[in-house]
Amino acid sequence: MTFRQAAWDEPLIYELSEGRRGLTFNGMNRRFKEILGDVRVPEELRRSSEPQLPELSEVEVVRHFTRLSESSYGVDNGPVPLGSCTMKYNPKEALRVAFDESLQLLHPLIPDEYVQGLLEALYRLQEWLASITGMDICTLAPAAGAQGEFSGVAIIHRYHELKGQRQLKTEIIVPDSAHGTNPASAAMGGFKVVEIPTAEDGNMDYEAFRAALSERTAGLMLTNPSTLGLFEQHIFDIAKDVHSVDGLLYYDGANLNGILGRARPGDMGFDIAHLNIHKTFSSPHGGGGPGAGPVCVKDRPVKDGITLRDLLPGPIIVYDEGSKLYRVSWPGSNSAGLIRFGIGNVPQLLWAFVYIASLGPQGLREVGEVSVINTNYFIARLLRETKGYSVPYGPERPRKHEAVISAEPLLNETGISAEDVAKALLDRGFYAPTIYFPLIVKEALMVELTESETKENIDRYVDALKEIEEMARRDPDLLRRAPTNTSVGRVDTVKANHPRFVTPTYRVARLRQQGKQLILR
Amino acid sequence: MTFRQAAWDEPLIYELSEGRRGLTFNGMNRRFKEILGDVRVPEELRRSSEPQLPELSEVEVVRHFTRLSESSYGVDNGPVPLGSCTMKYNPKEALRVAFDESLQLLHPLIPDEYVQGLLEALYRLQEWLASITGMDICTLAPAAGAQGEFSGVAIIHRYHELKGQRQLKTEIIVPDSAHGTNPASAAMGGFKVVEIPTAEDGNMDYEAFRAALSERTAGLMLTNPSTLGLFEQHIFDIAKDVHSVDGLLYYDGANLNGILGRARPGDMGFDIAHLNIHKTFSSPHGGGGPGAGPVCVKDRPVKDGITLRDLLPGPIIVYDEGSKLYRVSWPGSNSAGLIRFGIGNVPQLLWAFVYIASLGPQGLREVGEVSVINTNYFIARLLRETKGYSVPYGPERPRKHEAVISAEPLLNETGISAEDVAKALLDRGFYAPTIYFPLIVKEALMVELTESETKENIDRYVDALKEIEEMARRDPDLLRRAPTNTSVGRVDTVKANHPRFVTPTYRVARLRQQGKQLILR
Amino acid sequence: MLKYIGVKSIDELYSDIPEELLIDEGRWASLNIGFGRPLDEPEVHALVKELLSKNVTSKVPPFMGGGLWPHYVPAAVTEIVRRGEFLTAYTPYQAEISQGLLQALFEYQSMMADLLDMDVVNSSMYDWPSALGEAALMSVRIKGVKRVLVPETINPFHLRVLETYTRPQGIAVDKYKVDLSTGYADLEDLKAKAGQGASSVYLEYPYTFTGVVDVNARAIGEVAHDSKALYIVGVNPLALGLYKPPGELGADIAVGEGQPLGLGLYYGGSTLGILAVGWSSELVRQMPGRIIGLTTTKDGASRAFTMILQTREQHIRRSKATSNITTNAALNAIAAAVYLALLGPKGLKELAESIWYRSHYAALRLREAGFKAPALSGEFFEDLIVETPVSYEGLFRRLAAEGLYAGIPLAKYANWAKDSWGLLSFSELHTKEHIDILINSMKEVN
Amino acid sequence: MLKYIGVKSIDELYSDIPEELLIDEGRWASLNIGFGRPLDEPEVHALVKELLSKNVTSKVPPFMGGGLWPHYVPAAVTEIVRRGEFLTAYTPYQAEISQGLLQALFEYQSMMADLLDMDVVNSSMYDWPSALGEAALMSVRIKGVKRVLVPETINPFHLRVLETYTRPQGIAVDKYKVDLSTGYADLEDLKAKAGQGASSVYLEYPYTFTGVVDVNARAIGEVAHDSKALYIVGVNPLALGLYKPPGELGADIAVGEGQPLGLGLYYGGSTLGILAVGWSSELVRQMPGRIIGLTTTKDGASRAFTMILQTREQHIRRSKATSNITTNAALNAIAAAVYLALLGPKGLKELAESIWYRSHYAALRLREAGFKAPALSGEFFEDLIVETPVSYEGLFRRLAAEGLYAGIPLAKYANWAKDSWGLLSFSELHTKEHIDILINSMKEVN
Ligand SMILES: Cc1ncc(COP(=O)(O)O)c(C=O)c1O
Ligand SMILES: Cc1ncc(COP(=O)(O)O)c(C=O)c1O
Repeated sequence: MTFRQAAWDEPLIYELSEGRRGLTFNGMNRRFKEILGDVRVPEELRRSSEPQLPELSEVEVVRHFTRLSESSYGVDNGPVPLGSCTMKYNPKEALRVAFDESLQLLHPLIPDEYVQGLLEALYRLQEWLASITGMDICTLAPAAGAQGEFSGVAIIHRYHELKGQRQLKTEIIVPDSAHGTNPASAAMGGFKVVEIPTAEDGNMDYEAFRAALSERTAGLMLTNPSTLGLFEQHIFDIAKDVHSVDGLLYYDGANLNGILGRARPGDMGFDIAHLNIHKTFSSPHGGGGPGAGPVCVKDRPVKDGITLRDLLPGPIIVYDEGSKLYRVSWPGSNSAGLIRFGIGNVPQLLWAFVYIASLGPQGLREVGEVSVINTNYFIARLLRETKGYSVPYGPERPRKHEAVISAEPLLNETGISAEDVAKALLDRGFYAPTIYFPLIVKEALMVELTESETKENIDRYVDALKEIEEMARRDPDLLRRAPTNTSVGRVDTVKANHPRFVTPTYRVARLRQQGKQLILR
Repeated sequence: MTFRQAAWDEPLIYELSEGRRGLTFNGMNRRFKEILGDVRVPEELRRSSEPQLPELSEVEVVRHFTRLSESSYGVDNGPVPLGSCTMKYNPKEALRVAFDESLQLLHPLIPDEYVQGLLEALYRLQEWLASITGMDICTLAPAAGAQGEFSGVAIIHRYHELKGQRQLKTEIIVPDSAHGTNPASAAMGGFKVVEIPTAEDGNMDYEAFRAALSERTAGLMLTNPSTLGLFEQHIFDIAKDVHSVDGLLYYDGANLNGILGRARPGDMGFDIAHLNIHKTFSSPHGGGGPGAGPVCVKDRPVKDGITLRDLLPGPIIVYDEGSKLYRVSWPGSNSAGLIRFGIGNVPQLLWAFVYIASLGPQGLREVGEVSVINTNYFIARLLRETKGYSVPYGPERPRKHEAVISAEPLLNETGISAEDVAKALLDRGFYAPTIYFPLIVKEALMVELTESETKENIDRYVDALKEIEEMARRDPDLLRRAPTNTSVGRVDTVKANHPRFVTPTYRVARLRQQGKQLILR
Repeated sequence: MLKYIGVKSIDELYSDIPEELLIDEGRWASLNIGFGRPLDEPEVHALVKELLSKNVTSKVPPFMGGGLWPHYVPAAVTEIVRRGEFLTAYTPYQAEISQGLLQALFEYQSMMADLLDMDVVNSSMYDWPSALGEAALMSVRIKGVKRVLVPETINPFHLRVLETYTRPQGIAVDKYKVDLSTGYADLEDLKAKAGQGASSVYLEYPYTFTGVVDVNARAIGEVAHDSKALYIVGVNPLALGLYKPPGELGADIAVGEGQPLGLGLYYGGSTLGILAVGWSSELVRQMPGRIIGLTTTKDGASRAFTMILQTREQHIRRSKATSNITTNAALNAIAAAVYLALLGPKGLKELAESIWYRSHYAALRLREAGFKAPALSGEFFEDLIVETPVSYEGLFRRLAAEGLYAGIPLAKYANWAKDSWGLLSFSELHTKEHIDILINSMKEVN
Repeated sequence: MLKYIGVKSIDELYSDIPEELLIDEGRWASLNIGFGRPLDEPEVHALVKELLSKNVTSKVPPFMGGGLWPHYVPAAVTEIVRRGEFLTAYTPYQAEISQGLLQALFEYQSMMADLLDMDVVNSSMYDWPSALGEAALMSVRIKGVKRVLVPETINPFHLRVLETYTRPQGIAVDKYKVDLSTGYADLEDLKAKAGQGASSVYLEYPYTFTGVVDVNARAIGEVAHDSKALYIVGVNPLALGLYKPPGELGADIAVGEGQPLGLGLYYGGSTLGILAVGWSSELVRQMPGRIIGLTTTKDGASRAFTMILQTREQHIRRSKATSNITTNAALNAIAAAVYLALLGPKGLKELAESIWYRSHYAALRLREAGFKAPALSGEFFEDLIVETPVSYEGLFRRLAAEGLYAGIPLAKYANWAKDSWGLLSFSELHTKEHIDILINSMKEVN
């Protein structure tokens, strides 16, 4: 497929500003003005000058953002096989429901009896997610995976606090293949992070793990399948071990797509798990959010009749048989706290509701299966037909939803790096894989095709990788000049981060123009 | 502005077909199948083979049309200054209302009392349009301007029929500057078309008109302002003359934008007028429709108590004081007939309702004014700063909403034609003007900026025309290779229409491939 | 800008308009236009929401069809046609910058051709009745006989529109008989009438106001052809998931209504006129409407699309054009293209079956409830006539008051229909419960 | 494909999973997941419509605010964020193919900076409370004192979230007093507490649970700075159309809720966390969240955008990162950008006035009706406390039953609030009639 992205050379919206108006509220104020006169604000509180916002008419605003959008690329444009992200198709019917206008004026403190429809949908979703994960109860509150992780870490913290052992429990174990959010979340919870290396077979190095495990271990965070797309085979032993020192097991659900309908974290010994609605359950990534990251727990005892569900830092929805009403139950004093004002990212949650309702259990299982077949088909073709790419860590093991391939052979032979490969893929109308992650794989290209891609697209994708490999041998300089079919060529990130140039807002550029020295040390 | 349109090299949807499904109805049939068994259709009626439609999943369908859309250009992308089309901005709030989901299941034969909200909105619109045009009563039924014209011609026919003079009244007069739909509509009504030339000053040649006028004259169709953007100055005389032979005056409202709030066809002596909702009243053109073309009449007597309103070939909405209900009144036996099943193109009509409600009379008048200022500013700059373009017909007269410029001087000097200029404009991110129309202007470039374009955009547009003129002198061949920034270069229209190649459907291509000789003689 | 133009005030730009015509600001503002002042967007939004909430929409989808039908509108269709690049585009006069739009319309033409089993489809007419009107005019242009034949049970609205299109040119619209016990055309009557000369014979397929699918569909075409008339078949495209397409029936011209293909009802305001012909130079040359064709770029390097055969159209041929149509229903054609692509042949069949199941289930239950259903014994698909012991209009009105839109009281619109006949329509939107509710209520109210 | 992979059945691809873990098809299908079978799109659509219709939405927009407010959602905002190129994109890791997305986010940051009068804005946090939590952690990282000060009348939900964020690290959240007759902060109390050491002093501006705009806003910042603490100001951005922005108040960090900027309420599910700092290397280096920066292409030929300062983030710095956040609220940030661009400075001011007028008109009418309004005498903007002779929760429930959502019964959520206090919120969605209906009903029910 040839491809050329639109390039409008669109000015900054400030540069388009022409003293016009897109939205007015004048007429609406008339009658009030007649009664109250002019607006009166005490001098010491009055804004001294208008904010320097651009001034445009609606047509100019719409054109500006329409043009910008054509220089963006999403799943609606073509394959986005980013590993660790589960960029599956976002069905349009779910979009229609998620942003239903009737929800625009629903305030989160409206009494339960007036939002029964929404609560019923979310209650069902909450229960479905528990069934899917094999956990007992979920809160839908966290706004994303990372906030789910932090909620989980807060639960771990609270667990040990309630048991009077917080002082002792200072460490959280994380494998080195983990996503950056895991250690970062553990650190936000005030824990020391103990990293465990990955063994040659792709599992966490079990011996190293055993050695690291101690009475200081507050918990373990594990992604399973891992970011390598591999199922952690020692999971039962690991669970037993962590529990033996009264640690809790946290499941990072970002990779649930790979085992959907086949295995469940709740059956593996995990105590806490988050899900990424915007990965597994098809809500769109929106260029970086919003998503939703429900957190589920096994309802195991903590102490004195307190169980893990009491620690959830977000509301849960309960069905009250007596009143026949769905009710929001807010976290109590034993909880790890509260993670948001409101029940969760409702549009994204409704999206998941529609997705699960549409697919049913059968469809969800098929999702997992097709994503696994796609990955393994991709690897099989790639390994059979190329020499520049390898699959480190247990190359003989079947992958689940994703695979990490290494472009190291290619780099060694031709000098073409994973980044070059990525840019060359852009030129061919594909979004690039995640690169240089996980950190343990050199020249990593992390590919997750998801169930949404057709065999034809996978074939085209492998063909593109083959063609790039050949070009790397024939004319590597051409590749280094890629991409040329995107809106712009390679972007200067060094300049972007240079202390004297770094420009995070137009205001900063303006101030510099006015002669102000703005240097970032 | 530099500009490069997206080019996805998108296959035909048939070529993407991979045996998949985007929408299923299987689950829904289960329970019925249990009761009724398999579907039974008599052999002689059963479709013998499945239609050869493509088979794709939803994601592939969405991607396909998303990509195609990026190789299309509308007002949301940038200026579309096509003359005779009034490509103004299409406000998004009107879009939201027009396609309100609550209207999706409203059947046109639902009794009036259950659609009072919609009828009230349409009733108001109907009355507003009468006020705006100075006519007495409108039907919203016609689906576009041309159907409005045909409705008008049918009224003219019926008028003379009712008066027993249809045999005599065989001719309709149309100026040569008229849009092609006018003579075509007159012909569809069974009339002979008499064309009147345009005088040097841009008015219809009054003497020629007088000479053509006779007792055979059934009516006259006039666009005012004309397609030259000029107001017809003899309008009072013309009206008197046509009425003197018992002809009816038809107003083509496509150019109403130019006199909005300043003058009304009803005050000029017109008996019948259509409006283009998708021009003056901001409903989008949708790549060619749907639009809406309400037809209004002066309620003048025909005979025996019958007045022109009785001749309208579409329903009108009336407010019944007794029942306090809005009611649909269908055309009776004196009418010119009926033009559609239903009340009109409802989404487009609601669009106009929102537009007029938003602007109020003041805003509508401003619309007209700004569009006239924009046109005259454009001409002033163009004539002052270029030599390759002229403004034929009364060049000193102020234009209204549009202007027809001629690239004849440029052609004579450099060999660069109006078409070349148009293609070069595309390369600069503008949609091209209407070219080679009206037919009476050589190398016509018909420009209508509308009130939606900013001064900045007009300046950029003139700059582009200047630059093209300069390039025509410097390097005409470069211009002949334009456009190069659009998805594809110049399209071969000769081949497209070649008897052995002409391919109106994929099926025809398929049949040719199978060896079938399909030649168009 | 005024200064640059060289005028002192905007009034100068209107100086060529006769004084008596000019309306001053005050007078203009006093006219009944909008709400007397500009409204802010939130005001308009609230106003319209309030207004639309006055419509009484039923929880049970209406059982009303008869030529425009309630059907499901897939979300993907809505999202695509809302994209500004399609929605706000003009007719693609500049092919190079409008390839996506042109290709989408070409794909509409192509998919519709395959569905209809016809070779050439235009890129849309306004709606079914106007497409029929144009087809009739076309047949007269080709055959020269100022007479067309239509079935007695033709949709009465379509008939009126057809007459409006033909009458000014003095073309007679005559009816051939339909057997009102089966709903099938009376071939003998047709033969006799066609023998007297006609430019075309028209069949509705299925008949929108009886629901019947005529088993004589092929035979009618043969009669037409035997009489040197063209055969025009008008279709509900959804029926073609199960029933023989116009091409198989021998149609020269096919017309129909694309509204069921994902457009929604909008009180009859969202339509798509289908018009297709077989591969005949005469038919193609005489076709009305815009046609998109496949070609290449001039350099031959890539495939491209453009408008073709424009010499038939008004902007070139003026009074000699094959029609006056220009603005048509292009965006609705794209919607239909997206819809057909989503369904594919399998989905279309399933949907047709979905409809068939519901109408036949309803017939069964109606009979069990003591009604005559279908009142016409012929094959039926989406609509069916039920015969009740009472005047249908009364029954209909009582049910409507309960929030059930129980079809169309036929006698109100069609002179051949009994007072006791109602036309009920069923689609994939109706669940078994909906149908049961309808029939139970009919029983009670009856 | 299985054959190509070289496995006999799909089960082989799961062969590395312990036998005991594997769930068979039958068992899986029997779990409580969805409705037990796949539903066709029309089925799901009907089901959800039915479900949502069970929500009781009032004809009168709710008078409920307190940190999330009902506001008008402009149609243009909705249309832009629905475009697939934005909606279905991932984080723009590949800058070259995501320039439009990057530029839109850069423009969000820029417009927000101008609105706040701050220099650096990240491209979004989840919501106000989590932005506050992160700002507090940030202040502790910079200042090292494990204590932050917040006003007594802080939004109780925000407070709980803040505590959730700070508690695991052993950071104390202490309150400084607020004078409950005026609603203004008690500066003496603040001075005393700040003197004991704190990493930051926080102000809500306006206070979301009293509606008061604190006249001491600048002074509080001075106290903070005198005590070597950072000054964090949390804002309702709409107030900044009239009131001094955080930059003018001397804030080091600004946080806030972007939800009023065209996002709608969605039961509290559509939020946008604002986080901004002044130009200080320390502050910028310690900021959480993603930042888009302006740069050029490598060849210097054209302007370009890319993510910057990524070494702060978890994917590079892991446990040393300034936050764990990655997915944020980017699409909502784009919505806010479109919203701000539509309004511009004039629209923003008009809107703020629109809100001011309504709350002040309501106060007037409430007083006329015999209520104490505002119960706190300080400057107020969008929300205000009304004091009634009865328990507010009872009154609220009675009005809710009539379809009027009359604010928030404060005592239910805030321990400093009287039982008779209700927090009413007014916006451009409320007409004079709406407000009159509310007050009349309050009078009657009272
Ligand atoms: C393995 C893993 N864990 C956690 C996350 C963080 O989730 P979120 O982006 O929803 O905060 C991601 C997201 O990319 C991930 O891939
Ligand atoms: C002057 C004039 N008359 C009539 C028409 C026909 O209107 P419609 O395209 O709505 O059928 C047009 C449209 O371009 C026009 O410009």
